[in-house]
Parts: sequence; C-alpha cells; structure tokens
Amino acid sequence: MKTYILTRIGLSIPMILIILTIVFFVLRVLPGNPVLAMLGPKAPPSVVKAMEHQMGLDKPILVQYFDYLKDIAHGNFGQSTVTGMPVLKELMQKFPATLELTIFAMIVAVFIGIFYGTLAAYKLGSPLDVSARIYSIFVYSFPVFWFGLMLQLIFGVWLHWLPVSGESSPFMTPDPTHTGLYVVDAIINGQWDVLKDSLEHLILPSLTLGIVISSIFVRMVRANVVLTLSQQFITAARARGVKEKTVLFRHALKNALPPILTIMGLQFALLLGGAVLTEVTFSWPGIGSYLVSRIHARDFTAIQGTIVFFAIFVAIISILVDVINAWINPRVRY
Amino acid sequence: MRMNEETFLKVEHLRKEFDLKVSWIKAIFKGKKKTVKAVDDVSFEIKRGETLGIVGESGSGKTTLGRTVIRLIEPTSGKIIMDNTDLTKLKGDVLRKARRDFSIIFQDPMASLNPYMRIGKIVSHPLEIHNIGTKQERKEKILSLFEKFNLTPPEEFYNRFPKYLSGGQRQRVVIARALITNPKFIVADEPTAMLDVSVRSQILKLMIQVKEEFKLTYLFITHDLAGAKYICDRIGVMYLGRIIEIAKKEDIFKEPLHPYTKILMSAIPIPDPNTKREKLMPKGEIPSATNIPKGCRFHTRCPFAKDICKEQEPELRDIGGRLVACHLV
Amino acid sequence: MIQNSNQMISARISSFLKDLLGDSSGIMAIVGFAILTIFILMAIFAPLIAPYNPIQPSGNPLTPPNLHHLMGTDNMGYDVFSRFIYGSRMALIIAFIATLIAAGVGIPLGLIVGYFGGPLDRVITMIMDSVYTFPGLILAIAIAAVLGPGIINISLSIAVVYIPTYYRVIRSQVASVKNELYVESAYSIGAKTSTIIFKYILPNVLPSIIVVLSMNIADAIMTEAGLSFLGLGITPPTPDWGYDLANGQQFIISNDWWMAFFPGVAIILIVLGFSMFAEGLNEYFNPNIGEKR
Amino acid sequence: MAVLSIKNLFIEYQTKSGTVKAVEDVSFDVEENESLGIVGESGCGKSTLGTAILRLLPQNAKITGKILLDGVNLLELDNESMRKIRGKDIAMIFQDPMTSLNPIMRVRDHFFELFKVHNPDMKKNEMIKIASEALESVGVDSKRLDNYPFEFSGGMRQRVMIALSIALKPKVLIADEPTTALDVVVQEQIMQVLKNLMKTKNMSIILITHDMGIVAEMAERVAVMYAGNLVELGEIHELYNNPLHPYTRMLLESIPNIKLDDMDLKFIPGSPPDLKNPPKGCKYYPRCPFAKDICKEKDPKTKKIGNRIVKCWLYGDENE
Repeated sequence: MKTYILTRIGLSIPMILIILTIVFFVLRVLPGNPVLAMLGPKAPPSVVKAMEHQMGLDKPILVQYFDYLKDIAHGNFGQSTVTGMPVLKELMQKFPATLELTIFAMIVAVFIGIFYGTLAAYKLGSPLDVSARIYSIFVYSFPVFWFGLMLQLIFGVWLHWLPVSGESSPFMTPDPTHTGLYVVDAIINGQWDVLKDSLEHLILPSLTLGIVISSIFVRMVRANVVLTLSQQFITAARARGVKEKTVLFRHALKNALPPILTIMGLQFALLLGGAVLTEVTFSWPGIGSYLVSRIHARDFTAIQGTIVFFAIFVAIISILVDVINAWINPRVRY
Repeated sequence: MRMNEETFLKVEHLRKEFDLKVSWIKAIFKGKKKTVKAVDDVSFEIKRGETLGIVGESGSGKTTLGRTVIRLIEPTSGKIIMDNTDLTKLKGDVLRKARRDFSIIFQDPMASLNPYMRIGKIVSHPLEIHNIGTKQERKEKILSLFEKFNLTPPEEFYNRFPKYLSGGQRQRVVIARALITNPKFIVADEPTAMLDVSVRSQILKLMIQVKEEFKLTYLFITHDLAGAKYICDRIGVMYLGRIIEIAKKEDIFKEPLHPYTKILMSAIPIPDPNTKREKLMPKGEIPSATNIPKGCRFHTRCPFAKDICKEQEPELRDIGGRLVACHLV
Repeated sequence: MIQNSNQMISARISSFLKDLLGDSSGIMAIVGFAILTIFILMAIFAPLIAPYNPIQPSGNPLTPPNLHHLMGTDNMGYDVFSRFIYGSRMALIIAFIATLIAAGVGIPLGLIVGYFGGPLDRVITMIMDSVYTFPGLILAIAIAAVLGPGIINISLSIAVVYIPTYYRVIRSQVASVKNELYVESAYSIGAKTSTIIFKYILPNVLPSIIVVLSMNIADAIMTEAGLSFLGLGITPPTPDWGYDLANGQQFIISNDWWMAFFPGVAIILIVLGFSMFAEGLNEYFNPNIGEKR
Repeated sequence: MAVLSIKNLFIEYQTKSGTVKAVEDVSFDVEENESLGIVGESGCGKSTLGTAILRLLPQNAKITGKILLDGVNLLELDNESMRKIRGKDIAMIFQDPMTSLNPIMRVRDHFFELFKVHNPDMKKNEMIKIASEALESVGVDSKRLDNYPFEFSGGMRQRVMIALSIALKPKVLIADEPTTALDVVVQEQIMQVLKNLMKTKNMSIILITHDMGIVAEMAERVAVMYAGNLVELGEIHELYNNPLHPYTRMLLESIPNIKLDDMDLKFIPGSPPDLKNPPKGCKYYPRCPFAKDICKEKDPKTKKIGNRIVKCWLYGDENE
C-alpha cells in the first residue's frame, strides 16, 4: 500500500508539471502581452519596457520558464502587482472559504448521487428510476449561477429565510481561528450563534453547487450499479439467501464504488469550476472570487499563481481518490 | 531452399515471446521485465491437402501459433516456409498482397464481421483489395458461393448486416470471406467453439466439403479433441508453448504416448453411458507461461515424472513414425 | 430491381422510425432535436421574430413582463424577449466554432495516436489527461483573460478545454476497436492501413463521435455563458445570455427577477436540447443494442 | 420420494417486442440422492428452468405452475421464507466461475456471510471449521480462506463455489453449466469433485448442460429440452441406447465421439424457433425428418411410456 501511494504521488508530478507548463506558455506566449494588457494599449514604450524588466519578462523565454518552475518549487508564487502582497499568502487566506464551500457541496452531491442513483438502479425502469433519469438530464442543464440566483430569489428575497451573500454576518466570525473553516472553528470554539450564522450562509451556496454537480453523480452511480447488479456474483449471492439490502449495498454498491470514485475525482474539476461561479454569485470570499477580481484588475502574477494553486489542489484530490480506491479494491493494492 | 515435394508448409523453430505489459512507473520500481513464451520453439510440417490439428488447453499457445504462422503476429524468431517462400522474409506490400493465398477463420463469428458493413461487401472486400474481377463478376461469384453455403436467398443475404444473422450463418459468411480469393491455406482458430452443439457439426462438415473443392490445406486449432477427430489427418498436442506430441490421428486416438496426451484423452467426456473408462488425472494446475518449469515442462503435473524429467528438457523424438517429447517413452 | 431497392429504402426508413419511436431514448432524441431546431431557426431569423431592436431601449427600464414586453425590460429599457432571441446567435456561433476547433484537433489526433500507439501515445495521452483533469472553466478563464474579448478569442479559450475530451474518447475507442476480430480479419485479407482506418475503424467510432459532438456543444454553451457571466465574454451591448444574467444579478435583491430568469431559461433549454439529443443518439447508436445472440 | 417436484411450469418473459415463452408446461420429479441431467441447445429454457426453481428470474418473468420442495410450493412462499431456502435447502453453482464470487470479498467472508444469513448465532470457530471442511472436501487447501477470488484460477474458483454451495448441506444442488467455461482437463477435475460429492453427501443434483458427453458420465436420468418444452425424459442408458424423440436422436448423432471410428457426422438442419413467435403445433416439426401433418397442427401431449416420458406424435394415438 505504501509503495502504491508513493507510486501514485510520483505519477502526479509529471501531470502537475504539464499543467504548470501549459499555464506558463498560455500566459506568456499567447499573442496577448500581459504588460500591455495590464497597462492598456496606449502606455508609452518606456513604461512598458520598465515594467517588463521589473517582471523579468525581458529574459529569454526558457530562462523565464525555469525561473518560474524554481520559484514554484520553493513556494514562491510571486508578488501581486496590485496589492504587492505575496500571492501564496493571499491564496492561503482565501482557501479555507473555498474548501468549506466545496466540501459541503461535495457532501450534498455525493449524498444525493449515491442514494438516488443506487435506488434508481435497483428499481430499474420504475417511476423512481425514470425520475432519476429526468433529474440528472434536467439539472445538468442548469447554469450554476442561474440556479444560485433563483435560490437567492426564493429563499432570500421572497421567503426571507436565508442570507443571500457572504460567508458570515458582520461580527459573526469565529474567534480564535483554527482551521479557517468557519463551521469547524465555531464548533471547536463552542460559539453556537456563530455556527448557526455560518451554516445559514453556507446552505444556499453549497446546495446550489451540490445539486448541480449531483446530476452527474446520480447518472453515473445509477449506470455503474446497474452494471454491477447484472453480474453473476450478485445472482450467486442471492442464490445463497443473502438479504436484498446486503446484496444492494455490500455487494453491488461496494463493487461499483471504484469506478464511481474515479469519476467523482474527475468531476471534482467541474466542481471547482462551478465553485468559481458560485463564489461570484454569492459574493463568497474564496479563491474563485479572488481570481475573478484579479482578472478585472489585470494582475497576471496573481492569475498565474491561482491557477498553479488549483493545479496542485486537483492533483492532491486525485491522489486521495486513488488511494481510497486502492483501499476499497484489493486488486489495485498488490 | 529445397523442400520435399509433398510438403506445403514447413515451420522451423518458431518462437513468439510477449513482453508483459507493465506501467512505466511500476517498471521503474520493480525493474525486471517479464516475458511470456507463448510459442517456444515449435517445428512442424503440413503436406499439401493435409489437415493438421493443434490441440491444447487455453494458455498452451495454440492460438498464438496459428496467428504467427500467417504473420498476423510477428514471430520473435524462426522460419515459416510456405510453398517455397519464407513468409518471415516478406514485408509491407509484398506480404499484404501475398495474403490472398492464405487466410484465417476466427472463433467468434460476430466479432469477426464489421458491424457497419453489409454481408456482400464483407465478402467482396478481399476481392476488391486484391483487384480480382469486375464488380459484376465479384457479385456473381459471391452469390454463387452463398448459394453453395446455404445462405439463401443469396440476394437477400448480400444486403444484410451481420447482426441479423444467426451464429451458424455468420460463421458461414466468415468461411466464405476466407475462401473468396481461392487461397491455398487456411488457419481455423476454434471455428466451432462459440456455436451451438447442433450447428457445430454443420460447420465442420462444410469445412471438410470445401477443403476438397478448393484443394485447401488446413491448420485446425481446437480444444475439442472429439471434433478434431473428424477433420484432422494428423494432430499435434501443445503444452505451455511447445508441441509435445505429433502423430497421425489414428495413432493419437488409439494409443496416446505422452502422459499429457493420455490425460487429455481421458478427460474428454464420451456421450455414451455404457462406456466406463479409467480416468487419468494430472496433479495441480497448468503453470503460468511467464514461469515455465525447468526440465520437462510437464513434470510438475505428470503422474509418472522421474528425476531426469526435472533436469532435462526432452526433445521431440521419432518413435515408430511419430514424434513424442518424453523421457519415459 | 429498382422497385425492389425502393421497397428496401422505404422499409428501412419505416424500421428506422419504428426503432426510434419504439422506446424512450428515441423519443428523447426527437424532443431534443425539436428544441434545437427551434433555437437554430430563432438564431437565423432573429430579426424577423424579435419584436424590438435588442440594443435600443424600447420601453421604461425595469418593466415586469407584460403583453408588450413578454419578458419585461432590463435596466436600460431593452426588451428582454428580443435579447432572448438574439442571444441564441452568440451562444450557437461560439459553441459551434469552439466545437469545430476542438473536434478538428482532438479527433484526428485521437484517431492517429490510438491506431499507432507507442511512446508518442504515452506522451500525448499524459498531456491530454493533465489538461482533462484540470478544471476546464478555470483554464478557459485564464486563456480568455489573456486573449481578451471577441468571438474567436472566446471560442478558442473554450476549444482548448475540450480538445482532450475528443482525444480521450476517440483514442480509447480506436484502441479498443483496433483489437476487434474484424480489424484483425481486415489485416488477414491484406487490407491497407488506410483502408483499415477509414473502412473498419472510423465507422465503428463514428457514432460515439456524433454523441460526443452534441454533448460537447452543450458544454461549450454552458462554458460560454459562464465566461460571459464573469465578464470575460462578449462585450455589451451585444445580446448574450451570460452577460444579461450577470447584469440581472444585481436586481434580484429588489425582486426584479425577470432580467436574470429568462436568459437562464434559454441556456437551460438549449443545453437540454443538445444533451437529450446526445443521450437519445447514444442509446440508439450503441451497436450492441438490438444484437441477438 | 421426490425431493423436488415441478408441476406444469410455465415461464414467460415480457419484452418490448413481445412475449417470450421460455418454458412451457414442464413437469418432472427429482428423487432423493439422484443426479438429473437437463440438456438442450442454448435458448431452450434449461437455464431459465434452473434459475426459476430458486425464484431468481428477472422482474419481467412470469411463472405459473408448482415447484414443490418436500411438498411445499415455493411459488407461494413470501420473499423472506424463499430467501431462507436459498443456499440452505437448495443451492446453485453457475457457468462462469470467474464472475460468480464477489471480487472484493475474501473467500472467508463469502462463507461467513452465508452462515450468518442462515444461522445468526453461529460462533466464529464453528464457521471457520465448517468452511475449512467444505473447502477440503472439494480439494482446496483451507489455508486459502483468506485469499481473494482473483488469487484463484478458474477451476479453483469453481471448487470454491461448490464448497460454498454445499457448506450448509442442501437437499438439492443446481449446477448450471458448471464446466462450460473451463478447459477439458479442469472440467474433468470438477466433474470428479461433483461425483465424489454425490457419493458422500446426501443430496440430489440437477445438472444443466448442453454437453451430451458430460450428462452421459454424470447423470442417472436425463431430461431433454427443446424450445421451452420437455421433449423426452428417461433413465440414462435407456435414453442413450434408444432415444424416442427425433430431436434426442439427432442431438446424439450430431455429437462427435472419440471412441467410435468413422462415424458419419450428422447435424440438425435449420435453427431453433423464435420463442416470441413459435410455430403452431409441435415446436420441432420444421426441423424434424419424421414430421407428419398433425405435427404442424397440434402440439403433442406428453406421454408416459414405461418409466419414460416423451412428447411426440410418433408415439400414441393421434385422436386422443
């Protein structure tokens, strides 16, 4: 198992490297000149030159490339050209909010996906199954920001049940900070009013993102469980008198899990993309909002840093998924 | 290269090794490459018009042998001399054009037919590839072949897609495609294994019938010894990549010499409840082809194994006009 | 003879229709196709259908839906319904261009790499997999941020994200079809490599290409809307659903919901159309269905 | 006395393109300690019949008739009572040993699950003891309890499946093509295991197969099925020496026999009927060389001739 984890980490290094390379060349080599984009097309050439020198853009492209890799390896994501702060530090401040949103969204999506999908597969062809198919195809076509706005309209504007933006009400942040996740920190501190406030703020964004992503999960859990249920060992288990509940969850679902987990891991990328849109919709102070605000400020160091950060985050998630997979499935382990 | 006039195909010291697929990361961690010796030094001859059967269990390398003989798989080493031409020397377009002279019939007839091609097109394609005949001639030839193969009405079969045919009909189409260029040699790789009992003998009979008509030579690969008895003239028994006994059909069935052949024979169920036989059982299970036992490759399972069998690999020896690779015979 | 072949064609069409309507997947494909047709017609004949000029005020700002303005007016007094209709042009044009570029690169690459395999396969597949696992929208955001607005630029940003989708599907399909017995049969009868690729492999992967294409257009529309929503898409006042939605966002709080609601409905409908079409085709084209053994 | 008794069993599948009559009016008894073979071509309904006894058919199957186990009609039991019979009174082994064990469960856990289902109070020691005995009795080392299925070869997996199915000493074992996916030598080994079990354990075996050779070596009585009908049933020697039904005769003649010299190979022309749209009258008449006019019109009744059963117009009166 240890070798497997090490192997898997080794395998993700070239993956990260490829993304870093693509990001670098997209930002530096594509026709748009970041300095011009930053300063506007009418900037005097001398100013442009000075700026290029300051950012190290006058060096040969390969030298820039290796400097960039070296910096990232040392945890140096550069300084924001807008705030002058180290990008990594800014990202680490914003990261817990994004993590909180994605974790809760993932919980919503996995919960709906596993239960709805498994039951639909078990009752293949029943009204429940048909509803699952319609759900997955219909909800999949919801733009996440539109869905968020509609939830805001209904639960915030019409019903006044829940707040429509932000991560907390003023003066309602947990203190002291442990993890940066408001819900977790509030529990650790025992600040129940803060916990209530945080959860209220979290419900709409995580439901928005979670429900939209769940459409894919329902569909794929259903497909995989249908496939497993058709296999002979399921009939064999029934022929030994195993209870239906055990057949469904212990035999069918557990065997269907490895492919499901793998695809869920891949869908995590989609979740992060959706998180950017959700954050903007709900003024959620995470990395997504940060990225969009820096794009409008034309802060290319920050944009580059954010994307590198996302790349590493995705790689870690996919390693995690594979390790869980190996833990479930003895054949992967060796 | 001079050959006995009667000999049509001569295979000499044919070997095929596969590298076991390992992900490159694992290769770094574990180092050594594993190879599978699927065909391990096989030599045999087939006379013109003869049918040689190759029997063996799955994993014996018989399927690889059949594909390698007609160069669907590249041999690692060895010679394949067909009609005085060494097939291993042919390359590119020359090999491609030579293919009109030999073909193969696979086990799974549905999988052998392109699902998006009509039956007529499937059978006429070899003619198109080798530029044989005009469009009209091709069609006439195919229709008459369909008639002969009982694919009637031929015109209707000509325009059908494979999925609308039964298993036996599909296999007849496959045979028609294999024969359409008038080849001299056919490799049949378990042509009846996927068919229903009542259809099997139908296909076997058809193959015997066309053999006479088209003056064919067969290499007939099968695990079904009983079926092999009807179509083969001689039979070679393969075990773990090597032929361990090869003899006339009558000899093999009357008196198998190699212990493995004996075991194989006694394992075949006989559809007659009145027959009672002494059953001979091997020890253990067939070893992996990545790890072929030293000495005689059968000694780990042989009920008669002696010390010499563990040390020395027996060669095929001539014993009364038949070849056996066993120290004890 | 002629009559005979005619009969065959009509018989084939009727059996095709019967297959198509016989089960839910066929109906789904037809409904999807109908939705798409409506949107495509809407895009083509927008000037004839739209009641007002979409980039000129046609009423008081922020009028709720009424008989004159079926979907109300926005904060500039533009007719939301007219922008709804014109918006389909941007969505379809960008989605088609993006899909064309992505498919144009991904499909041939997948076909060639999948067929020949080898070390090239490993390198390209690893690159494609890396891009594939990276959040597509975020990559598109980065590229769009550098390239700036414009139809071609936005299409390019989206296309880059979807090249790996085509590549992966086609490569894996080709790699598996390549090992089918009918391909081996083609070798054994002496077919040329080009014949094998175009007559034996391509027809067998074509159905999945069509399915991926129509699914991909749906995703592209969604991504385009996302980019516009973030202000990285088409520059206003060109009618664009994503932008209009973003514009309407600020008025949700004051319960002026129609500005954001209707563009979203447009996106949902067109995406639904493409995905239903794809799903229906997927089930229909699957050559294993209807296979009797 | 018969352990298992099938009476007038009909099974239909409802599909989109029509009703498939998979089994039609089949009746037979399985005596105590006997081995009964059921043979026929693929699609003749023999596997459907085997699966129906355990009531494991898919939802779209409709079963009518009676399946009596010690006089109790299984078709009238509620689901929970039926579940308790599976694995305990009637066990089943399947064609493909590679896929009939749960790939992510150890062999041990397969046994434990089975024991817990039927006897929740069983102690762990006892479970290990019974499991080990069952494994050893089919020639598998009991040390291998801790292995996963993928660590076994096909033949070994089938042995494990057999051990699992006999562990609770069922009255009836249904073996559905147990050796079809295996090589001849392994097949012979598995057949030896089954033969040993028949000698030592107190149980009846229903052996479903398409292989007339295996039946000849294993079964005491044989039922021949064609297109969902039981066309002939009899003691093995009588049936092979003197087949009554034309289909049985053709089936026997179309099978190569290595012991006979230069037998002419015969085959049955045509193919089995489409069960969605079967021919009127006897289902076999389109392929039957002895078909008479009445065969096309009326389905023959099942007749008893001595202790044999045959369903054919060649026997008995046309006017009854």
